[in-house]
Amino acid sequence: MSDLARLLVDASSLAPQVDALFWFMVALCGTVAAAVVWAVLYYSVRYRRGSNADRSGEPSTSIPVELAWTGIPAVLFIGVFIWSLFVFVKMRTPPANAQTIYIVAKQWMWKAQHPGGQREINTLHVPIGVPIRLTMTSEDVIHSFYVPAFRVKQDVLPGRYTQLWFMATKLGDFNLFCAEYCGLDHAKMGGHIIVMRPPEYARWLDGNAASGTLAAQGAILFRSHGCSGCHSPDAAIHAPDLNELYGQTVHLADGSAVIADERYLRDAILLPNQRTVAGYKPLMPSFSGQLSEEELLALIAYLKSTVESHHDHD
Amino acid sequence: MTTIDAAFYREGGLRSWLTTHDHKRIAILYALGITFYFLLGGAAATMIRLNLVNPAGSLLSAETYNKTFTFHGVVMVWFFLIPSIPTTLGNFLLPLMIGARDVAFPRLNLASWYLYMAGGLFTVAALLAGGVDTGWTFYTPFSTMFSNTHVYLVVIGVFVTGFASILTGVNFIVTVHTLRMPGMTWFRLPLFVWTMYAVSLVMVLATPVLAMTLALIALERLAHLGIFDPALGGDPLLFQHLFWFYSHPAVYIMILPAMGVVSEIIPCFVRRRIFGYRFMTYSILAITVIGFMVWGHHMFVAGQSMYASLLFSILSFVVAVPSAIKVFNWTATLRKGAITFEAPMLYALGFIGLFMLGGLTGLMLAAPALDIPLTDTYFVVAHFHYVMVGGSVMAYLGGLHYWWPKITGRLYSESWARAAAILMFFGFNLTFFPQYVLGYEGMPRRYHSYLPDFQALNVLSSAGASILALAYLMPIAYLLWSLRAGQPAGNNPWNARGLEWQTSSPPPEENFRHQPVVREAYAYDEAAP
Amino acid sequence: MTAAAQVADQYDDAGQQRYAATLGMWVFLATEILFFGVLFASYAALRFQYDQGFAVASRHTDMLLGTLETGVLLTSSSLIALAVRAVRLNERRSAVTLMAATAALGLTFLVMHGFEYYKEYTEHLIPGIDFSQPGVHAHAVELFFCLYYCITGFHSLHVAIGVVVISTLAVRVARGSFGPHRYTFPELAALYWHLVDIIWIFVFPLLYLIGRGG
Amino acid sequence: MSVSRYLMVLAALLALLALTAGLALLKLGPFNTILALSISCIKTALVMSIFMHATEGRRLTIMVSLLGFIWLAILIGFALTDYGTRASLPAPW
Ligand code: HEA
Ligand code: HEA
Ligand code: HEC
Ligand code: CUA
Ligand SMILES: [Cu+2]
Repeated sequence: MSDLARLLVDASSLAPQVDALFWFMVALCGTVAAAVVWAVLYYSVRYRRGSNADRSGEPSTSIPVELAWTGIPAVLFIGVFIWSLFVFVKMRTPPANAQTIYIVAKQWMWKAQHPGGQREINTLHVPIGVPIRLTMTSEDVIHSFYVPAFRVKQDVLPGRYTQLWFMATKLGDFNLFCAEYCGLDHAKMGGHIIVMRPPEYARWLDGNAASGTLAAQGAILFRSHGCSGCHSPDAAIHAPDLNELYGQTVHLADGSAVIADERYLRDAILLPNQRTVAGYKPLMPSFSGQLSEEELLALIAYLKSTVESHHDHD
Repeated sequence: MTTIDAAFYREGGLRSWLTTHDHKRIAILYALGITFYFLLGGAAATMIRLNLVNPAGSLLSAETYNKTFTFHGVVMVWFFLIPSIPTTLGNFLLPLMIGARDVAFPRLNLASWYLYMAGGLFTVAALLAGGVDTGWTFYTPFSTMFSNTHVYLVVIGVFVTGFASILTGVNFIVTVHTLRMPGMTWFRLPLFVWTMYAVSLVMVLATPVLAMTLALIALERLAHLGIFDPALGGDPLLFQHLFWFYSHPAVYIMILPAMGVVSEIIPCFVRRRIFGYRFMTYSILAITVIGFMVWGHHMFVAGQSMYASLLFSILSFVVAVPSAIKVFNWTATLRKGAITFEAPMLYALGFIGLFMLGGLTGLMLAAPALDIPLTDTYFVVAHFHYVMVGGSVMAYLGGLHYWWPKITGRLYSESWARAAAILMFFGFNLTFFPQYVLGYEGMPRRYHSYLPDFQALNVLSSAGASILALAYLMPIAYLLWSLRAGQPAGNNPWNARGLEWQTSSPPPEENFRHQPVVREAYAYDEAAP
Repeated sequence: MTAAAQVADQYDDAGQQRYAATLGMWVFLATEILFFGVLFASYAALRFQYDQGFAVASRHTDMLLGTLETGVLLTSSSLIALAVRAVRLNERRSAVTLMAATAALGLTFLVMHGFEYYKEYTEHLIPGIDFSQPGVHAHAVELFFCLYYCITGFHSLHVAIGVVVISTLAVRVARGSFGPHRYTFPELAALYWHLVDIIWIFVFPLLYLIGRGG
Repeated sequence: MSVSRYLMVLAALLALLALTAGLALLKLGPFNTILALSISCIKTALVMSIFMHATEGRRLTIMVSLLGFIWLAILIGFALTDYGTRASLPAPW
């Protein structure tokens, strides 16, 4: 079944590491299972009633034996856990130079927005050999972004950002599935990941250039929604300067400190006074309900674009 | 000889059955309910498998399909498997095995049955009239804000049945503590009693959480409270935490009794004491307690913090160790025995193999790095059918065959029984092994239609399911037949050691004519009258 | 009517039977704790995310009434304990009065809650029915009150049940159905009532007392 | 058990109640909650040991009476391991 083989390819930098662990587990569990089954069959034959096997001195328990088969599996399990721990942490921490693409899920489609403002639905074009970080949210229920060939999956939640990263290592067209049950057309909520060479990708981006980059769209919103009215040096209200805020450590009024990542920015805009920046009054109005998920992403892209050193190219 | 069962079960007629306080009759009432729900769930499974024969899923509409697997999951979990062993075999045998005249609260026992049936019929009605499309996990916000099906009714049904579980649990715990016969110390209890005790603890401590969580779902739909609703700043993951705090321990509600049954069957047909009795009891307790601390392994990709995931992961590995101990002990028990292979033994051996395979794949899922690609695919579906169907259901049927002579006083046709057991084993593997491969290939679960690439394996699986269906229907036939045509069983057809075999089959109202005495685990004599 | 205990035939003697009943009740109380546990867990999880908001919300509750309610329940708890003691010492009259008093206090508690609910209704604090709050914490406040009504509502339900049970109990004691050899049911009812009290001991500080400082 | 014993316990409970209410009015940051809850635990201990006679019966009764609380602690404790560490911390590796 060569079609199946197509689903099985390992097309991301993570895939081989996952597979290594997977096949190791298959081998380990396989041996153990085989051993147990063999023992069962062997005893069943040897000690069937009427066989003339020696049954003298049957022990009904033996502490050392019990301890042995308590300890050995325990040790093996811990070993496996530690191995999986390292792979897992790798899968969960995007490299610093990963470039961000935004995903908005809704019943029953995937909407993608590239930093350059290009939008696509149920397909995602990515360059090969470049670490890609997806920042994802949902407009309605929980969905799950699943690309078998990349061995990656992450639930996509409403009202929150989750992230996922991969680096494609093979050119081609790979299946995208929605893996969390989300209602009527859950089964149809699929798509394609199209991996291209960087030059082709660049050409594709130009081909689909949208009205200004995402950041540019954000800049417009930043004025139209009156953010600039407060967040500009000449504003009457004393509000923090948002330039180069992204990635900085923000000190909050309650003494704690947080990294200004996307989730933080999102909360700052939607639930401003859930936490207040040290040295400011909680004057910022909440914008929840006034901004669509996509507008939010644009704003955040804009705030990020004010950071020169950042890798997102606009 | 005039068989006593006639006298025992015929007397009184329907009315006396519906008002009985006798744990043995209540057990039989439960058995009827269980079988009924199993057939319903099975019918749903049949539709699922038929629909998945071709990639387009052209048998059912997407909507119907979603309602079908929800129906299947809800009915099979809450109305078949969770009550199956405890309420039938447990109710019948627990008092017998500890030499008691009945459970501690017979009236409560009957009340539980009525709650169970009420809740069940309510749910089935709801599921048939319109149905529910949330999956048995009721994830929010889909179940609260988006699904416009009869979520209320089902939630209420499960809620009511939850009380049946809780009351049964209370009943068993008190029974074991207060009604053990003279000399029946804790470490002389049959392992089946141990598992009944453990499972009661889980029911009592976990079920309230489910009940209340479902109540919150109903409230959230009714009054738009926002506890789980992100639109209000509520948290959908909170629901998942609460749900799995019940539902992982619930899977041990399903497997512990099965382990108990197997631990009774094997020594009987090996004619040899169970190996490592004490370690078996310790591992039961370990599973019971640690089983409450691993629920997060259902949420590795749900958006749970990475550190929490790691904690839950390692605990999931830890909870697997006691299961390992049990598998090894059962195997060791075979050594130096004088083994015969009657039907119950075949089921027990089948259980060991299938549970082990299911458990080992559970181990893979417990490693987050592997769970990320495998979760919500058919790999998981295969995992839990191996443990639940290959494990628990096999053991339930094994136990049913093992104690059938005791319960009914009749012997069934041994050859038919063996045939069914073997057929079931192969049908099962044919059904669910392909699903492991499907899952690894990346076929997500709860899919009404799928990519053509997956068809071959799905057809295999459906073919297996039809064999399985046949294998499940066979026992219904020959067991019923045995009631009219079966040979009288006598007190102890297997010459087993359990106390329940010391009294007549079926046992008299008061269980024992003379108060028996226990000398050590599984060794009894009748005290002089 | 005799106040002697009859023993159901699965038991050997009255002592065993009474112990079984008491044990059963204790196990049931454990489940009760976990019923409420879901609400407490939700509270913990959400307060973890909206500490400020919850503080603000808590100030909308009526601390004075809350404190009085707690006092009322604590007192009733001690009274029912005394009542059981009276039954065991065969002081029927005082037992009846004590139980009546307990039930009365239970009712008082419910009435006070009624007032609270009404007050909150006038302040538009009831999610799902009439909730509208100004200010940046509106969402957190709404969540808080969702929990507030689930918890206090579910608790009041328990109090109401308790009142009914204890009143019937009082009647039966007056009729003389209980005495020094037959006090299991009163004892169980008391256990239940104490648990309802204990739950409230935790509800009170968590719902009424946060963010009162300064 | 004597009436006066019960009444003393009641007095103690009411005193503790007053204490809780009083402490709540001070600004102690997290300690407001911590203190309030520890006082609640003391009250509970009193009610359970004196009014409910939990500590007089067999050891089993004590164990069972604690069961619910322990399992509630498991529920809340493990759930909070998630909430406590959820902020997107960079992995230490
Ligand atoms: C009877 C029910 C039952 C049982 C007993 C188990 C047992 C186990 N389960 Fe399973 N599980 C389910 C029912 C069950 N499960 C269900 C219903 C679901 C899906 C719910 C849903 O989403 O719909 C699920 C899902 C599920 C998941 C989540 C998958 C996902 O959705 O992403 C995980 C992850 O960790 C898991 C793990 C385990 C583990 C570690 C065990 C362990 O207890 C297994 C222990 C046993 C063994 C390990 C085998 C014997 C051991 C040996 C022979 C030792 C030798 C081995 C070596 C030395 C390697 N299960
Ligand atoms: C105890 C639990 C239990 C049991 C016994 C079974 C038994 C079976 N299950 Fe099920 N299953 C679950 C619990 C169980 N399942 C759960 C919890 C889910 C998850 C649901 C969800 O995702 O929400 C699930 C999901 C599930 C799926 C995945 C659906 C999806 O994700 O899209 C599939 C697919 O093959 C399946 C198949 C089967 C089959 C073939 C059987 C077979 O073993 C059944 C064989 C039995 C029969 C075929 C009955 C024989 C009788 C007749 C056929 C006559 C019927 C007619 C009359 C009424 C008289 N099950
Ligand atoms: C009425 C004035 C006002 C408006 C309009 C306003 N803000 Fe603010 N904003 C503030 C104040 C004051 C603070 C600091 C106090 C706080 O954190 O709540 C702040 C804080 C922030 C922060 C956190 C800053 C930091 O240093 O961590 C972000 C991000 C932010 N605002 C973004 C926005 C965006 C985007 C908009 C428009 C959609 C906007 N604000 C509109 C007043 C305003
Ligand atoms: Cu979206 Cu499933
Ligand atoms: Cu689990």
